[in-house]
Amino acid sequence: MMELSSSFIAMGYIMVIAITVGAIAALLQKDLIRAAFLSGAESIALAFFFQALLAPDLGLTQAIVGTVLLPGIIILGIFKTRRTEED
Amino acid sequence: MTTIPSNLWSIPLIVAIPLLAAIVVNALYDKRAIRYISIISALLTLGISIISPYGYHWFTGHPAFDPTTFTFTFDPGIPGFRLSLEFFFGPMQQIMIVISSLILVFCVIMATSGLTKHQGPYLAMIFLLFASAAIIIMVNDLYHLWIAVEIGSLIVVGVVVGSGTSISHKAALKYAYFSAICGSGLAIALALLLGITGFPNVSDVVRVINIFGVGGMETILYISFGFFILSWMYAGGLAPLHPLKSEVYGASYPHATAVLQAQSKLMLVAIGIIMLRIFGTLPFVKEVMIFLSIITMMLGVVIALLQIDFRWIIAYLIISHSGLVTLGIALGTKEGIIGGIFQAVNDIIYMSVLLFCCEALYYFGGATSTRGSFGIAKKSPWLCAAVLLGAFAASGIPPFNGFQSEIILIQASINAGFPEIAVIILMVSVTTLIALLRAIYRIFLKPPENEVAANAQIPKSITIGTWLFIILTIIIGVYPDIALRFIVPFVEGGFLP
Amino acid sequence: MTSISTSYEKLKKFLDEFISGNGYTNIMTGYITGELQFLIFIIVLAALFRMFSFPLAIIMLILVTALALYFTPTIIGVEKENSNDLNRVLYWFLIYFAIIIAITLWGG
Amino acid sequence: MIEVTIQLLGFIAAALLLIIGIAGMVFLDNIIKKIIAFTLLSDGVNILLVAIGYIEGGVVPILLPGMSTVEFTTHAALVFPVGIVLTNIVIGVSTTAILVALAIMLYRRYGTLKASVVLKGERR
Repeated sequence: MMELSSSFIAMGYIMVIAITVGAIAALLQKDLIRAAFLSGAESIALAFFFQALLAPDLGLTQAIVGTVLLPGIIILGIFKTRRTEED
Repeated sequence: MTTIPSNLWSIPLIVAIPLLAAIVVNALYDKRAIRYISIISALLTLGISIISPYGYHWFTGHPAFDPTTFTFTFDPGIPGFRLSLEFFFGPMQQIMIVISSLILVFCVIMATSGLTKHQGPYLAMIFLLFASAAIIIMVNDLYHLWIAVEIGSLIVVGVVVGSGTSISHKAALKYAYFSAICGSGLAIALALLLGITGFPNVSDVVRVINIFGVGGMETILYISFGFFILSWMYAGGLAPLHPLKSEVYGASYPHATAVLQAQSKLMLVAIGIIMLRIFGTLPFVKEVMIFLSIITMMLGVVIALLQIDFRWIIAYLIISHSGLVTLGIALGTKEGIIGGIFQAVNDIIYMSVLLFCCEALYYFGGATSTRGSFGIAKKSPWLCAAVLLGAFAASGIPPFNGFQSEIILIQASINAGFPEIAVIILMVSVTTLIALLRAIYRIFLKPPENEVAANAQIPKSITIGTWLFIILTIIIGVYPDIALRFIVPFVEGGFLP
Repeated sequence: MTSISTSYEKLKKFLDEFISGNGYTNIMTGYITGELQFLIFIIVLAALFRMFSFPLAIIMLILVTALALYFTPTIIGVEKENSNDLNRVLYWFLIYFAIIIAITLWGG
Repeated sequence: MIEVTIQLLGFIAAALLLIIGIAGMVFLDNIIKKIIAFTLLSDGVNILLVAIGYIEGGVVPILLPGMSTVEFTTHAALVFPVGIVLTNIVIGVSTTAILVALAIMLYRRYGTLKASVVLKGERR
C-alpha cells in the first residue's frame, strides 16, 4: 500500500510538471497549430491526473475530448484563418 | 395548509416544451410551419405556467434524509437533507415565468413576421433562452444554477449572432469570452460551497451553515461569495462588467432584446436571492451588493444620457434599472426584497413596451438615430403615444407601474437607514425620463429633416403587443396588489414555504 | 489641490467651450446633464461611506467634492472608461481577481 | 512541513493552470491563443473540482462485487464533482466551438486575428 501511494505521488509530480510545461509551451508558440497540439499533450497529462484522483471515467472523457476534439476544433479554425501569429 | 405536491407535473413541462420546440424548429430550418409550431409552443408554455399549482419537483427522484428520525422521506414539509436536485415552483416563480413567456409569445410572433430569412436556428436560440430563464428562477440547487447560467450565456451569444452585423459578432465574441471565465468562476464557487457543507442543495447549504456554523471557514465562504458576485455581475450586467451586457442588448434585434432583458432580470433575482440566503449573515456582504447596485444604476443612467441611438439608450437604461432590482435584493429587508422583485416584474414590462416601439421604428427604415429628425409622430401618432407612455412608465410617473415599485424601494431604503439611496433612486428615475425624452423628441416629435419610408406598414403583432403591455403597466400601476399578491407570500414565507 | 482662481478658470474654459460650440458634439444637453448627474452621484456615494464610519464619510465627501470639481469635465473620462473595449473590461476583471486573491491571502 | 498528497498536487496543478489560463486570456493578443488559454483555464477548474472530491486512501466510486455498503460509503470519493466536471467538459467544448466560429467570422471581416484591432471599443 505504501509503495503504491508513494509511486502515485511521484507520478503526480511528473504530471504537475508536464501540465505546467505543456500549458506554458502551448501559449508561447508562434505557430498556432503547434500550440493546439501542445494543449492536447497537456490534456493527456491531465487525463492521467484524473486517473490518480479516483475519477477514471473523467480520465477517459478528458483524454478523448482534450486530445482529439478541442485541438481538432481549434485546428479547423486555424485552417479557416491563418496559421502564424502576426506581430 | 394544503399539502405541497412533491413531484409536480408542470415543472418538467415548462422546461421541456421550449427545449422540444427548439429542437423541432431548428430541424425545420426554413419551412413556413415553424411559425405555427413556435407560436403554439410559446402559448402552451404560457398556459401551463398560468394553470400550474405550486410545488416541488425532484430530479433523480432520491428522497430526503431526515436527520432527526434517520428515515427517508418525500415530504417537503420536513426539513431534511435533500439528496436529489430540487426545483420549486411558487408564486414568485409563477409571475416571473408568466410575464417572460408572454414576452416570448410576442417575440416569436415578431421574429417570424418577416425581418430575417433563415430563422429556424434563431428561434431555437430564443426558446432555449426562455428555458434557461425558467430553469434559473425555479432552481433550488447549485448544480442546476450553474448549468443554467452557463447555458444561458452561451444562448445569449447565439441570439446576438443571429442579428448578423459585425458589431453583434464582436459583442458575441466578447460575451462568450467572459462567459468562459465567469462560468468557471461560478463552478469554483459551487465547489467551495460543496467542500464546506457537502450538499448541492441551496436549502441544505443554508441549513448546514446555520446549524453547524462555518467553523473558521469564513475566508473560503468569502472567496465563494466573490465568485458568486462575479457571475452575478456578468449574468445580470452589473458594473463594472456592464459594457458587455449593454453591447449585447444594443446589438441584437429589439424583439430578441426583450427576451434577453427578461432573462437577465430573472437571473439577477434568482442568483441575488440565493446569495442573500447563503451569505446574508456574513458581515460586509450586503454592503458590497449595495455598492455594486448603486454604481450600476449611476453608470447606466449617465452613459444612457450620452448615447446617440435609441437602441443604445434603451440598452443602458436596462442596465441602470437592473441596478434598481439588485438594490432591493441587496438591502436584505423584507420590504426591500418585495420592492426588488416587484421592480423586476415592472421593469420587464415597461422595457418591453419601449423595445417593441423600437422594433416598429425598423419598419420606418431603421430611424433610431438621434442625429436626424424623422417626424414619425405625424406618420404614426399611435406609435408616438405608445413610446411616450412607455417612457412615463419607465421613469416612475404615478399612474404607471414603475411608480409603485420605486415607492416601495424608496420606503425600504429609508427604513433601512439609507436616505441617500432614496435620493439616488429618485435621480435615476428623473434622468431616465430626460434620456428617453431627448431621443423621443428628436426621432418622433421634431419636424422632419431626413426622409424616411413614406407609408410604412407596422405589423399588427407589434401594435397589439405594445398596447397589451401598456395596459398591463397601467393595471399594475393602479392595482399593484395584482402583482404583489404573488410576491409578498414568497418573501413573508421565509423565501420557501 | 488647486486654488479658487484656477478652478474658476477651469470652469470658465469648460463653459466657453460649450457656448462656442467646439466643446462637444451635437448632444450637448445630454453631456451637461450627464456631467451634473455624475458629480452629484459621486458626492452622494461618498456620503454613503457613513455605513462604515461617520468621520471617514465627511472626509470622503470633502475630498471627493474637491477632486470632482478639480477634474471637471469628468464625463469624458467616464465615457472612456465605459468603452466596450475588451482590454478595458479585462482590466476591471484583473482588479477583481486581485481583490479575491488579496482576501485569500489576508484570511490566511 | 505539509505532507504531500496527491490531493495537494491536484490543488497545485489547478492553481498553476488557473494562473496560466487567466494570464493567457488577458495578456495574449491573438484570438486563437486566447481560446487555447480558455481551454487551459477550464482544465484548471476541472482538476480543482475533482481534487475537492478526492478522499485520501479512498476507492473509485464504483460499487464492485464483494464490497460492503459501509465500506463503500466511507471510502468512496465524492461523485458529485465528477458530474459537474463531466458537464463542464462538454460545456467547454461547445464554448470553444462557438468562440472559434466567431473568430472565423470576424477574421473574414477584418482580416486579422489581433484582439486589440478586432475587439476595440467604438465611440457611438
